[in-house]
Amino acid sequence: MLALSITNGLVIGIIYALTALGVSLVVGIMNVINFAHGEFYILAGYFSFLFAHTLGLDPMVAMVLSVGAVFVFGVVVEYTLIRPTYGDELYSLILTFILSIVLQSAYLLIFGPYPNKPPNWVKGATDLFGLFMYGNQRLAALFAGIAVIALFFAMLKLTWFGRMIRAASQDREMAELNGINTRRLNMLSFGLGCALAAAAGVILSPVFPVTPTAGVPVALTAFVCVVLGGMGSMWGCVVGGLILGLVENLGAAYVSTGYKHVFMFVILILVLLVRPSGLFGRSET
Amino acid sequence: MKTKWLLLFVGLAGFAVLPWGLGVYHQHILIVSLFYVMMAASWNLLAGYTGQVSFGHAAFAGIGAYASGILAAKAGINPWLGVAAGTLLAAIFGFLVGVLCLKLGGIYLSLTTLAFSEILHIVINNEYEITRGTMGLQVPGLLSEYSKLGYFYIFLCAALLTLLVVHRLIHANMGLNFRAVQNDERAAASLGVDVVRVRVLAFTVSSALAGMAGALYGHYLLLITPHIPSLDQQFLVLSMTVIGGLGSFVGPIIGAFCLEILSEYIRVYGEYHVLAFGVVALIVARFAPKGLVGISKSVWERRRQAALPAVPVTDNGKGGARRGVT
Amino acid sequence: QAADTVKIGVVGPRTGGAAATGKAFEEGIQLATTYVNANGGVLGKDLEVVFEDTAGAPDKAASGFERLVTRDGVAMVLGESHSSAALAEIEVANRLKVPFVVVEAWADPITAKNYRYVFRAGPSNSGVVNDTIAKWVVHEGFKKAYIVAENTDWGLGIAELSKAALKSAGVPYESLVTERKSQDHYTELAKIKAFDPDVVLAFVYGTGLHYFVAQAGEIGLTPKAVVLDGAGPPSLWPDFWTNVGDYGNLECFVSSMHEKVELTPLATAFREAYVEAFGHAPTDYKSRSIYDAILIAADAINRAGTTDAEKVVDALESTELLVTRGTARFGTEKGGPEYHHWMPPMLVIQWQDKEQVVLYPPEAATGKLKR
Amino acid sequence: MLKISGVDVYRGETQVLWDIGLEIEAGERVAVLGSNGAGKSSLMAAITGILAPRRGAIDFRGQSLVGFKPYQITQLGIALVPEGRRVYKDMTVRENLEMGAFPKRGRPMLKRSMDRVLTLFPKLQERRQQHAGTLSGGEQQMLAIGRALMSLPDLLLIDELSLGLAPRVTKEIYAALEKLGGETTVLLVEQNVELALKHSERAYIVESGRIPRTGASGDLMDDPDIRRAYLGL
Amino acid sequence: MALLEGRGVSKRFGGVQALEDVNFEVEAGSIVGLIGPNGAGKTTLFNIVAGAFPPSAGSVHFENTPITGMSAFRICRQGIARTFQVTRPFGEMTCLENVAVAVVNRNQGCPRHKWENLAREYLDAVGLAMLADTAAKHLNVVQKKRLEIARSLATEPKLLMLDEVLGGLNTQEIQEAIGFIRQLRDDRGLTVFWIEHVMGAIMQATEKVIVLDQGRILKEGAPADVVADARVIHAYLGD
Ligand SMILES: Nc1ncnc2c1ncn2[C@@H]1O[C@H](COP(=O)(O)OP(=O)(O)OP(=O)(O)O)[C@@H](O)[C@H]1O
Ligand SMILES: Nc1ncnc2c1ncn2[C@@H]1O[C@H](COP(=O)(O)OP(=O)(O)OP(=O)(O)O)[C@@H](O)[C@H]1O
Ligand SMILES: [Mg+2]
Ligand SMILES: [Mg+2]
Repeated sequence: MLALSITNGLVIGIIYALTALGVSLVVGIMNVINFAHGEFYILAGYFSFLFAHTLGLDPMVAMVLSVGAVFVFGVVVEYTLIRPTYGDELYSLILTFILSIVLQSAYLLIFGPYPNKPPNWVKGATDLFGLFMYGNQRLAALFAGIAVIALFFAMLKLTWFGRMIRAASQDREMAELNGINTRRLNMLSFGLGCALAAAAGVILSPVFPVTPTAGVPVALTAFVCVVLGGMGSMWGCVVGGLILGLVENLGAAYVSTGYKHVFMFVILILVLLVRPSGLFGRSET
Repeated sequence: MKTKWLLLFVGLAGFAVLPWGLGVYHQHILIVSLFYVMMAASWNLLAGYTGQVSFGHAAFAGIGAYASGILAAKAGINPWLGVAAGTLLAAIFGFLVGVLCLKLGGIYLSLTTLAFSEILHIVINNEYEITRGTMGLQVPGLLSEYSKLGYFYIFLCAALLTLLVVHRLIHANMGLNFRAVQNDERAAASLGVDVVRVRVLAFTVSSALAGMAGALYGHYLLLITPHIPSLDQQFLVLSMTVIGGLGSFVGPIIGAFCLEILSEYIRVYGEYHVLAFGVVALIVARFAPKGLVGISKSVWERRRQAALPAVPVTDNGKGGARRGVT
Repeated sequence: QAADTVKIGVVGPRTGGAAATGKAFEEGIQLATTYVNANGGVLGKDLEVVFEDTAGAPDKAASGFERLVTRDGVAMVLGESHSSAALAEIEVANRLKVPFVVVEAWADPITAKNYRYVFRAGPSNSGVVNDTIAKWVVHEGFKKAYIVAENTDWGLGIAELSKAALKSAGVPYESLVTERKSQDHYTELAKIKAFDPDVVLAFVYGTGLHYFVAQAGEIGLTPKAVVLDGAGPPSLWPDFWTNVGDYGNLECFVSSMHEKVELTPLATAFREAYVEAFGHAPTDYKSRSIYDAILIAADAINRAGTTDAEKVVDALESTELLVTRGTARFGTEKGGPEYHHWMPPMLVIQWQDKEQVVLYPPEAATGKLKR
Repeated sequence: MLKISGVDVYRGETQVLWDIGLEIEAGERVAVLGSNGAGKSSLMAAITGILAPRRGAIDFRGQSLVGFKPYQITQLGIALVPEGRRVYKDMTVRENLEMGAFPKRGRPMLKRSMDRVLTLFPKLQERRQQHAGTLSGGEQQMLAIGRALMSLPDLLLIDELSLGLAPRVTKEIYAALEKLGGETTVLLVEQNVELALKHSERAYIVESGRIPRTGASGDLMDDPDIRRAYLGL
Repeated sequence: MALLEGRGVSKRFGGVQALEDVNFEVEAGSIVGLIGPNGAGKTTLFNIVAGAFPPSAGSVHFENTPITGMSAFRICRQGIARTFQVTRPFGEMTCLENVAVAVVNRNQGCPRHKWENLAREYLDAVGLAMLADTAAKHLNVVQKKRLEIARSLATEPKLLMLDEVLGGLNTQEIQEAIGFIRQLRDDRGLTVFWIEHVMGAIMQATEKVIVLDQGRILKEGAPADVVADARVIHAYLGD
């Protein structure tokens, strides 16, 4: 049981991290907390469901398309809603909070209350180390998650776009002086943030089918990861994600299944008490 | 000045006799509206006047409701005492949460309050023996026998009390401190403003008011459920304040009545009504961040601007900045 | 007033987590009104049903119920599928003195409170557990049982009843509570597997059940052990199979409806009308439950000859009506949950290669338990 | 090369520059002097498009810059070494320099200009892989200048070159600038009037947002008023 | 006897050693100048005295009682007021309200009409009376600096710390300002601790000048001696 809890903790943790990265990215560059992050995750789930089932596309194609679609949607949202809020983090928080409710009720109207589940990529389960059976789809999700995260970090480190993002997140005005169109960059990185949520969505929706309101806990966990890891610290939120995954599962295994989801909040509050800037956050004066 | 007070008084009197002419159904709407007035006004005290967006306001209402309800239902305490206790407990929790994260400010407060309300939810669901979980806790009423009119006047008084407290706070010297802190903490501190105290105070008071509102509401519905401290409620309160006018005294009042009545009328469209709500809130928040009040103000302003010539603000003859005609 | 229709109210969730039920209700309402009005209507007038969404939230339910009475002036109210909402509504019904026939809310207190105006034409937790589930467990001779309950009033309540029943039946068991919102049950399932039961009584409503069944399959708890869906409908929802895949095979569930087993001719009529109207076989049996309730209500008002609450209640108490699920007859001895309660027969059904096979009660059985 | 006339600049609602006029010929080295808050940085901000002038004209090689965004102006060949260095603290020295070469005009030449800068400031050569945040003030200033040079600018603006630098370091950097020779035109903002006049051909004096005086650096150096107002002698 | 005294004050920001073992004294009733090149640590020193952040090492004493690491508002209530180099007005509030914040925190629970009058007096003193009801964000830089002085006076301090209040004034305005500050000292018995780059003013107004350079005290003494000092000329004035 311990082995399974830990394995499962890591798998869930990676997914948490993947979702949180999007939030962290947007906070870092635009100092905007996207409250509707979870709804973008859900949207991707719905898209890949639609593309795969309704349009009958190949699951992989459907997933790529969905991420693309959500990216575009994110860009539009940034352009119409977020742009006027720059510099006023609470204003953007309020706007995105309302947006999340709007999206939820829109989903309910369009897709109904039932969960929608895109097709599995793989069937069945594998016996891990002769200790326990583990769902193949989950293992697949784990690898996909790691892949996307690795890709993201590589992009940050190696490409011009990555450097642009890092530069802008440290000093917008200077970046502008170095010839970066920060408005466009904002738009793109907000889109990218949503795309990361979408990636998490398409990867996970075969395991956890999406429902209109399922985005709330997703976003919540992402926020906790970000605060835990330190606002804007990419590595921080990966570590944060893994910690949450483990804490949750071990807690459920050995303390209480009913209070499973309280553990992460407890951790959060403890961290805020001892190290407000988060595990990897730089505390600014 | 005189006329203003007169108008206020007449308006109040008119409102106070209004329910006599209405059926129970419309009385119900009025009572619920008054509940939201309390919620929105107290949330506005926080978000509008000290710039702290709390997502836990509904949760504090929940604390008040459950504390009072449990005392009444399980320990047979008189509901009125229960309400007092609920208010107090909400204040205490508000104080604790405040102290925990107000030093962090901004986003951290929002997220921590969000976490807080989630925890509360899970606890309510799990401590089913005490809270009756989603089934809801049956609680006694405030009146010996049920009367909508009675409740209307209770809520009216409570709402007036809430508004009075808020008004005192923002117009007394403390109001200056609130706005100073919202404008620039460091400068405020350098002028002798105890920033943390000011914030914690605002947070505690507003939580207490929410607690009172929640407790009364529970004893009106005779049933306390996790819906009182839910994010949906939080959303309602937030949109009411935003649509009415964040940071203005009358804004939340207007917002609360408009949206509650509106929601009663579009309820027939079932699922659509939350959506409609959200869209309205979104549009207002995006295009008129100061809400209905802001809109009317700016219209009024423009009239005045047109009337008298803009006065140039002179500065020791250097022909410096002109007052920005915004 | 000279209204040309007789109004009846129906309360149920049309939004929120269990909006599916509301949909089923609306289907049932449509069929029932057609049927009633085709057979002479009510008091010579047409029957009109007003639906009020409760979103499964007790406070919404209470005010919605009140709205039906104060705004729409309905003669009586039927429906509800959330015990929490129903418990709020019966208080209002009692206060406003309006006859209220609960349909799919199972909590015992609803009728155990012995309110004069409150009836139940549908299962109750104790009914389902004692008459059906517990008996079935014994009947199949299971050695060890595990009880999983979602942390809601219904889940925790019915779990308690099951523990009591299993104890008295001498079947060893363990139990755990699961977070209702949680989609991931691996850790819980690991605990269960460690106990190695041969039957799992899952009191998890909605898609929570789908996740549970699917993941139970993944970690290899099933098919060694059998999972019983203690609620029923989720196993019949259209997306059951997309969500659980092959792991749905051999899953058991309680239900009051079966595509083959039809206890009365009216049931057949209902199915035909349903297929006629919606182009596919009935999915959620709750459409048929509300159908029955409306027939019962119409019959009561007609026998009372008026919409006056007192007379209607008396009429309801003397109900003796053949509906789709058998003959409706309300208990009248005060004291327990049987008061004003008609418990329609429930079946235990198992999915065998996507075929519904009735396992229990023996007289209705169409096959044997597969494992 | 650069021609500014009748420019008014505001920061938010407050005006910080009044009716500024200024001209620079290619290859020139011009200083801007003035007390704190006089408006020097604001002038830089106006040229680089960070602050859009509300009135007046700014022409660069006969092309008007009004309405251009900073990133566009950089593409045209104006680079700013901002007040307080503003290096990217969490990026390595190399990455900082690469960012400097981001504008299209710089990118193709990246390798070449990288070598040029590293030979100009040997200190940076040693610190290539170090995070800029850990550099000393002087090294950061060098990095900032190097980063600006990476975009191969025709006009280099330097704000507060000696800000918080030890005199010795200041000397090194000025020496390096001399090495640049005539190929880059330089507009230099200095707190240290002495230095500024020494290292420039002409100078403008900014006083509470206006330009009351301008002239050849030599003359200004000898001007009694200037000596009193700025050197306190 | 020294009103304000710092012993071995040091401050590090990450890599930057902003202040290193600074010892200084500000005598009651005197005007003391603090000069030095940009980044020398002047403002940092002010921030530490005013309690914006604690020093990394060392201690600060006011009227012989330690105030090291006290929170800003307490220090203010002890009688130390400061202005900010880059002005920080409460933009959304009127000038009157800006000053009123200081007034009501000095005289707790003082009624509206009373603090309004007090606030007006202070605005009048700095010549902003006619802008009393203008939102502070509409002021220009010079006016903002005056508003800051009015605000800090309204806290009724014993020690007034000015950070480059002359920035942006022309020569004649500078003379007025110097007169004004002198008066504060003579009439109200204020002690003034004053950061300024305008040497002329420092020369005229102060009895003592402290020169900071790269976080250390380079020289301390009468203005005349200081500007004559070779190192000062080299590090700050330029040779
Ligand atoms: N970000 C800002 N917002 C508002 N006003 C500012 C800002 N930065 C500077 N100012 C004000 O604008 C005026 C001009 O500032 P600027 O920085 O251009 O002067 P400067 O000559 O560069 O001063 P320094 O020598 O300190 O760099 C100053 O009085 C300053 O107070
Ligand atoms: N909050 C801070 N975080 C990091 N470094 C800081 C901070 N404040 C000041 N510094 C650094 O400390 C040193 C001293 O800064 P300070 O503002 O005290 O200089 P100053 O003497 O006031 O200069 P100026 O004459 O320009 O005002 C500078 O190198 C500055 O970069
Ligand atoms: Mg400058
Ligand atoms: Mg300074």
